[in-house]
Amino acid sequence: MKKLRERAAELLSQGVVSLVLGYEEGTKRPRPLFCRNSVNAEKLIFDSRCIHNLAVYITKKELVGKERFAVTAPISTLRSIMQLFVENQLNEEKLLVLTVDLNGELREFTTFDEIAAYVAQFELKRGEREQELLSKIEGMTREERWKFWMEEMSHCFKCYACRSACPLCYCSKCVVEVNRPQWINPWPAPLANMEWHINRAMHMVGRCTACGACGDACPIGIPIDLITRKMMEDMAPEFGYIPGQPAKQGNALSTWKLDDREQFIR
Amino acid sequence: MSSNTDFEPKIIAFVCNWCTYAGADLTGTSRLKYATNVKIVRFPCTGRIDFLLLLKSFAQGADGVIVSGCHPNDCHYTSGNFHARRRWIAFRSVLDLMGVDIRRIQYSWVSAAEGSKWADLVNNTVADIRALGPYAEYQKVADYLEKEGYNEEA
Amino acid sequence: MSKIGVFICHCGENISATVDVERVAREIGGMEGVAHAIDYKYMCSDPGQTFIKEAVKKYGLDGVVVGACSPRMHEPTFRRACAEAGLNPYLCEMANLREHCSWVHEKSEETTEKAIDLVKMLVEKVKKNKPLDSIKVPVTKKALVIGGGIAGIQASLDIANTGHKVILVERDPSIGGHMSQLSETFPTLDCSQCILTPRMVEVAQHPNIKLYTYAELESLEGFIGNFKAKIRLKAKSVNYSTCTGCGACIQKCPVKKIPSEFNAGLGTRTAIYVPFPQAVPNKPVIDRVNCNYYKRGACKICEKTCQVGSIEWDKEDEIITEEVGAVVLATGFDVKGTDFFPEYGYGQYKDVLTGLQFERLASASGPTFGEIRRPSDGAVPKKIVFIACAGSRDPAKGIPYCSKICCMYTAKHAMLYQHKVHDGESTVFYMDIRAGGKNYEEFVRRAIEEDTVNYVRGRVARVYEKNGKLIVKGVDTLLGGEQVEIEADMVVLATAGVANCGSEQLAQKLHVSYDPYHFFAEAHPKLKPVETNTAGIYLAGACQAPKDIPETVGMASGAAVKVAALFSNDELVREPVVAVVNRLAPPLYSTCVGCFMCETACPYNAIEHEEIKGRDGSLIRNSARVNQGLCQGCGTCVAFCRSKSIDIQGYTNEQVYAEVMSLLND
Amino acid sequence: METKYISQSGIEQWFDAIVTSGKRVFAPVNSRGQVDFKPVKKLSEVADEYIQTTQSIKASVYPKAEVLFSYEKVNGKVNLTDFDPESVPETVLWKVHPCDAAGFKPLSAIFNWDTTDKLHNAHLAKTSVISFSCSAADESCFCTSVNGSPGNTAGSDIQLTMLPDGGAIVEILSPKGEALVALSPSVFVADKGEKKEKYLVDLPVRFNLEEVNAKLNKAFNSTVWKEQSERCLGCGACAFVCPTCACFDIQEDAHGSKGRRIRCWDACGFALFTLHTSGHNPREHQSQRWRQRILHKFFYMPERLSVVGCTGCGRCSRACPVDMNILEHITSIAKQ
Repeated sequence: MKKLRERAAELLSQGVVSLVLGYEEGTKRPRPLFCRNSVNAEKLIFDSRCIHNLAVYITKKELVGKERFAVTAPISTLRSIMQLFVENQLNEEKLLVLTVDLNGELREFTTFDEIAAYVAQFELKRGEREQELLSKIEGMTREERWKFWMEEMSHCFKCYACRSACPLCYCSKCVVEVNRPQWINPWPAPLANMEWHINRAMHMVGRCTACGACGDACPIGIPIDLITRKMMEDMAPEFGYIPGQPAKQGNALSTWKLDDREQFIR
Repeated sequence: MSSNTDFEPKIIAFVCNWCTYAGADLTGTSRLKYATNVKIVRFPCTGRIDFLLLLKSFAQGADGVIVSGCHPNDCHYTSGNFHARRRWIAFRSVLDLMGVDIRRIQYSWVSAAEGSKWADLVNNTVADIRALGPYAEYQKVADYLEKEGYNEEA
Repeated sequence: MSKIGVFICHCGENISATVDVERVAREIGGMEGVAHAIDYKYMCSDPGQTFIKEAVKKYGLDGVVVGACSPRMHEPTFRRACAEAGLNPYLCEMANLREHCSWVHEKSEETTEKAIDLVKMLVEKVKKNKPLDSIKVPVTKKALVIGGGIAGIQASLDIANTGHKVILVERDPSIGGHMSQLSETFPTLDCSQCILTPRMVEVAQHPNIKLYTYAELESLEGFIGNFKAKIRLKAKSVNYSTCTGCGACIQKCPVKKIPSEFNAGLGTRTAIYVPFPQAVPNKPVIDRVNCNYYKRGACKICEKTCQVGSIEWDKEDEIITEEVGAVVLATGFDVKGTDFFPEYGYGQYKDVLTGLQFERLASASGPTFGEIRRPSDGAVPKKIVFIACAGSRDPAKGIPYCSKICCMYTAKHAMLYQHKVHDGESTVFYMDIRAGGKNYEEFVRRAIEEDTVNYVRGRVARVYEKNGKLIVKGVDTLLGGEQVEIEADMVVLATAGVANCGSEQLAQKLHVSYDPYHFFAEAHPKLKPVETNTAGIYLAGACQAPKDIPETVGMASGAAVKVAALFSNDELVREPVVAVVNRLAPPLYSTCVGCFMCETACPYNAIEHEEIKGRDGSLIRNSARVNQGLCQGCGTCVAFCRSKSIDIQGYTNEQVYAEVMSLLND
Repeated sequence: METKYISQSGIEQWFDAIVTSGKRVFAPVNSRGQVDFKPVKKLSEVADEYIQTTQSIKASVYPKAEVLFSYEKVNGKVNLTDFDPESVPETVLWKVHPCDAAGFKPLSAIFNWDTTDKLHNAHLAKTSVISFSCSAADESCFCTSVNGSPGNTAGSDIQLTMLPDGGAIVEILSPKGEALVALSPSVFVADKGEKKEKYLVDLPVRFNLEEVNAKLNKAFNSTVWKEQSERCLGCGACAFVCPTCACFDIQEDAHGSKGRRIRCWDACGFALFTLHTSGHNPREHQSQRWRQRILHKFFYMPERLSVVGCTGCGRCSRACPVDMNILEHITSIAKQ
């Protein structure tokens, strides 16, 4: 942590970067910090409580500006950064990625390949919460799943915190805001909410890196992150990718294999 | 669910122009008969078929959906059907996870030469959906602004 | 509010027999936005089209729906009629009331109601249609001909003679194809090579033809008028610009026992070889699979022999790119080998031959210099049996079709045998004799009557070897199924003509359709026999189905005319069914965020990157842009676009959404 | 205004009487790991240990989505079905916090500032509020800084202050409250003279509202908005849990020849909220949208509607995915 603060202060005072995106202590847990001068670098923290996915900010031009900037990134953020590279949203020359490895050493990355090599050491596993909820859902009949999700969806009030917190939801106009035609009813209602979340899951197929930011952001506690997470897990063997290891070539859904499964096609 | 003989399922078919639409044309030219329940919407390619259209179909009252295009390797646009197939794999998986009844979506490959396959596909799908009954579970929630029973004792 | 005109066709009684067309017109007439709705006996007739044109003017229609047959049939007709009346043709749509409704349902309330729904659907679509302008694309006036047999040769020469450039690609070291292997040709018995060789030379010398032998198509991208062909020039290991074709290397090559492809395996060739003496080009290639040097790293005798140092050991395959405007497929056919027939010895009897092998035996340039001799012992066969329909017309063998050429060449073979072996006795087993064609029937009669060929109608159940003889066991169905057994010296099977090897892969490379037997599919069995379903790609010869030389040549000329017609225009007018990425006013400029998922999805590489820049030149965003020349309008990108920034003209999100909703809203 | 005492069993009896009267009762229920208002039939369903419900009680008088009117075109004629105030059922809100009850005033002020809003007023007219004074608070609570208090009775028809014996001090504050008492009059006995204040949580005042108002008057072009809003993600969580946020959107749910017009929640934090058709957005950046949120609640509403648009419930701070703590931000503005 000390090294991180020193390095951030150094980067800022030497003008290497104009911004270090990091974490500071918040009301109950750490929160994002936009550190724009070396004095503020003292506030920086980096530990296991830092779970916000800061990659969500790095596609916002008005926040990160035109200069080079740094972002402190735990593994989940690194995965998102990789995917953003794949989707042509980042510029290697503008971005400096800082992380603290398992030995407490400060690591710096600038390219997709460097991040990929580092992230490859970490396997994406279900946490306790995910395991518990997913095995509950996996044990349900179809009708029970429908009831379960309809109950959850009936609580959704479409604040779109899930979308806002997701680093991969960077569209300047979201499909729910498209009104010619109005694909998804914009008002909060059980089915309209369901449609939104099915749509979100489809948009995330092959892209989601299971950072959990969407579920964490949901103010009313819908475990929406499980939808995209389960899809990621189920589609990985199907489409031949490693969960949490975005491959540089294309997106799982916009590519195909000759022998993709088709026994469901009559 | 028991099968209901009075129930006439509403089924929409999303088909590609080059294979299945032409195949259905051949069904006509061959004067093969099939059920009137299915109505065809023409797309240039299965690759064009947006998953949201399928979702909206159920919300608006469809009891079943047919999606059909060219056999693998036969796509007029070479790979539209391969992209579609991947999308269907993912879409089925999402729907199943959410508890949507994926038995109501019938995917198929029907070539321009398979006029009789199209007739069979329609008749079989109509029979299957008839056996499943109306998709009330989905349709009834379509108009709700609040969850059913939110205002009353469930 | 829209002003849509709806025109319901009776199609004689094809539609009106099961659909209450008056009711359809009446109910549709009451729809929101429908200004005019009528029904008429034949909408596609002149008076029918006039109704449309007049209504467009009278009611100021801004959309037309014709409820008639399949749009695949008459969409162009009605769009043209609208255009003539001053309405943008893309504001006209067709509801398929015939193929998708009246013909597939019985007369009933439901059938009429379905018809109403189908028309409604198109009315809702047309409300969202936008006027579109056709797209003009330039035409590259150069043709690619794939296959250098007689079909490819003829097509190349015909195109070249209209003044357009031709690239001719041949897989083998020489052009000539199967025709160069034939001895004499029916029904005139003129020597095949004598009539073919001049054409081969003409190809080689034609200023408009560029010939690539020992080459294969690697890939084809693009679309009619604008293809990009990648051609693999297989390493010949001989430098053709210096090689004089003296043939000394061939003389000295120590590897002499390779079965000759040209002689259908009956003769041998060397590892460095020219397939046949009249080959074009008449220069050798090294068969790397069999060459000692490539196999074992030592030999190089040919190099020592070569006076001009033309051997290139390290030459690698080269891939060149040619831009062409049209493609003619002339890849020909193949015949089944004797090994395909367990009942005829599985290819283990040396004296059971295919028809093609017999051609080589009968050919003056063949391994026996035209004498009919048994491959096993070199003896002249005194008794010979020809079996027609070996494989063909046999669903059990997976070849239910007639190979078309066998009846004629079998008659020719028997005739040639009788001419060469005067005391010989020939028998032909046949199912039917199909001798349709000018002078064909007469030719067969001559074989039977003048050359005393014994024709037996019946199938041969078995052929087996016994004491140096081939026992042929069959039946004579004309004699009431009487068993026939012949002790023959040689048996010739008229094996089925099949699609050339690799034709399926080639079809997939070219995106053309093919039939279950891997013959390429014509666009229409009657009216478009030389076109494929892919615009700009044409068919010539036996790659479409087995056919004889005159038919092949005719088809090749036909394909050439299609190409010439295409090349007679500088520009090609294309349907504007293409994808478009939205462009908006600042500050958004476009809702496309440049993730380029569409780029990976596009089968045509039609997605380009565009940097949207502000007035000061600073980059605002990277967005996708569609190259309208390359886009073929599949719409795969549209369904992938998360922000719905890309849409396809003619099948826009608004249009298809309106269609689907119309079917469900009561 | 009358003060009474009710015993623990009396509360149960009274609650049952309210349910039996046919009114629908909303009360905080603990489910899915969250406490939120839901229809209840038994007192035992009502949640006990919690500081604050995730969502405010706003939805009872301003539903997430509501049909303004519906229509159908038959034979060229349009049949219109307007919102019917009579369709709103009599509703009792049980165990509302004073900060929620206080939210009805700013909410109504917005819905009636130019024209009167039929829907909102119909809901309000049919709603009776039984609030419970607060004996606990957390670091997000600040009602005392915005003219409220843990025992504030504004907006309540009845307020209960729970006593250690399980009974409660009952303040009957309005005719609606009296009507509720009348459902089971016998359980209400004479006030025992307990001081209500003794049972309220002590919540110090964190900022001076006058001071904040004065600062905001000059703050439109301040850099504070950008500084504070950098981490804001632009979602609508704060607005949707807020008891006073009233922004809405009007949407058409049209299918063929019939349809309905729907009013649903919207939020000024959304980029789309002020986006013009032309593509121009007067509040293009999140900082501008954050400024709007604060100024609207703490400056525009006091100025134009004479009511503060914040009740200090702290829900927005708790709901925010990135800890946009309103108390912290307002305090820092006050100190500038």
